[in-house]
Amino acid sequence: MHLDFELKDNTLIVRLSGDMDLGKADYLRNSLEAVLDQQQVNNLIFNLAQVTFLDSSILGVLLGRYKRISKKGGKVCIVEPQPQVRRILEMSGLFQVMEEFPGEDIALKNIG
Amino acid sequence: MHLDFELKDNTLIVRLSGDMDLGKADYLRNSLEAVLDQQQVNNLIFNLAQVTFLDSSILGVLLGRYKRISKKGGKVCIVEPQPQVRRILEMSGLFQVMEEFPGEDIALKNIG
Amino acid sequence: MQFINQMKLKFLSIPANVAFARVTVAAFASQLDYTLSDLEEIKVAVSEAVGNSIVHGYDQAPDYYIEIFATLTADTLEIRIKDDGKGIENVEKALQPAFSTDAERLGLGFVFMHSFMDSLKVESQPGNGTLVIMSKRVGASIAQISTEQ
Amino acid sequence: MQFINQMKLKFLSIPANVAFARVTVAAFASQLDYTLSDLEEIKVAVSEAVGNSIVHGYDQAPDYYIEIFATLTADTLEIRIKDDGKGIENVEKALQPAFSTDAERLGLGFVFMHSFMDSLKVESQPGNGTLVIMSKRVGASIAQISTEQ
Ligand SMILES: Nc1ncnc2c1ncn2[C@@H]1O[C@H](COP(=O)(O)OP(=O)(O)O)[C@@H](O)[C@H]1O
Ligand SMILES: Nc1ncnc2c1ncn2[C@@H]1O[C@H](COP(=O)(O)OP(=O)(O)O)[C@@H](O)[C@H]1O
Repeated sequence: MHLDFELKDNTLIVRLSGDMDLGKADYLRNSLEAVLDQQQVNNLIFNLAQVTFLDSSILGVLLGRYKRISKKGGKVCIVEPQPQVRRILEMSGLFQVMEEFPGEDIALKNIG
Repeated sequence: MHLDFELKDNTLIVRLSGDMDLGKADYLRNSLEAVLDQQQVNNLIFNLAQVTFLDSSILGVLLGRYKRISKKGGKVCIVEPQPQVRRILEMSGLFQVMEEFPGEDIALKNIG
Repeated sequence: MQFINQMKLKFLSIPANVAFARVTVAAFASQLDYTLSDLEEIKVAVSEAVGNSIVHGYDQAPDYYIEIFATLTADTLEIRIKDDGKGIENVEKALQPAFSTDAERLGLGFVFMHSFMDSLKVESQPGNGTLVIMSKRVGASIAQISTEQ
Repeated sequence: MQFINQMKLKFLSIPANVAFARVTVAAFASQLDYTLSDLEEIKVAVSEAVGNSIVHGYDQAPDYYIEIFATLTADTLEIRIKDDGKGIENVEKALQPAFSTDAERLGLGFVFMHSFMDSLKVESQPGNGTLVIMSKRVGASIAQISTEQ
């Protein structure tokens, strides 16, 4: 699995790719927790542009990180989900707590 | 399955596409036989550019048509197989009786 | 309705097989004229059911088996996903949106199965495993839900 | 060698399932680090074996079953493809290039299985079905062939 992290002004950008399901949930959760433990992260951006499939176990990982970040007043955003992934996010109600943006730059601007 | 036939100066161009295997062998054989029965066909060109997979049951169909065409002195050519398909054709020895060309035009010129 | 194809798949309860299971069922289903979007929906439903068997049924133990039976008729795919795991105490409750016995999870698995397939039926008893039966028609319509305990 | 994954697939002896079988085995195999070209080779081997079961084993009768057992170890895929069809009179002869009992066919099925996999073993007896056992290592080498009757 390809996971790409970038820290910009205390906002962590996480770029996911490929089919994301239970087989990758633990690895994703552990990687995210490790970064959040070690770095000063105020906000989170999940860039889903390269994600081709997403199931409810991954939604659980995203929401779990939302809880951690929002506790300290931070924001979590979603960037550019593909249509089939967007539908899953919509049905899950995740957009009620994570705003969606058409690009990382716009997300960064709105968070700042 | 998408099968495309074109008759040019008594040469039948057959354009195959997708995964070609036992599941399509009967349909391919019957379609070819029907055209050869109804039309005056001297030579045959198999354009394999769009073929992504090919197994020995399809090789059997190609060779069967070669036998019919060559009996009356005609030629059978192969056009633009993809690398993995080319390898199968090579291993089968089909190129010993069917010449390979990098395009339909060149094949037509060489047959004529 | 006469079936036109049938398959049975059995595999280990490891998370890597969630992807394997959904690709296999989608490859089987693609013998009917489903749209790509239909196939995506079937993939989500299979992933959720298989994921549940691994996470809930077998509590992530990797050495148990999950079975999938799939049948095609002229216009419908029926899928049965079966584990011999711990089973479900209260199926009706389990089917409710946002209900989960696991704090880390969202309780959306059955919601997705229900939304993306045309019918969903869950047969389960504590200690006796779980069987999820789902179907989807080509050119689908409104979902039906039923429970059995 | 300890296996890390295992699956069993059973399906009807209809030609459409040749594609289904090879896609399924390739999806399973892709859990190891095979190259795309390796996966293409596995697909050809599976197609040939399944095609043989349908054409020769069951003489194209569509209401019989073919089974595939696949096992992954850390670096090897083993596939067993089994039918309960008419079996092979002389396995050694059947394995020879260009040998076929069917005038319409080329006798290249076993040649491809042998060339594209690292090992090939055929167990068969007249009236008692056929079992083809093949394996392929990740980062493969020279093929081994053995027969048993
Ligand atoms: N195969 C299963 N075996 C045991 N329990 C299950 C199984 N599938 C579902 N359940 C139970 O049903 C509940 C709801 O399932 P679901 O809607 O998929 O949500 P989630 O998986 O997020 O908890 C689960 O929390 C679990 O208690
Ligand atoms: N599953 C099977 N059941 C019965 N006979 C088989 C089976 N597989 C192979 N054979 C026999 O072995 C021969 C050689 O097989 P193969 O090399 O695949 O060539 P082909 O399929 O083109 O005949 C076949 O012609 C057939 O007689």
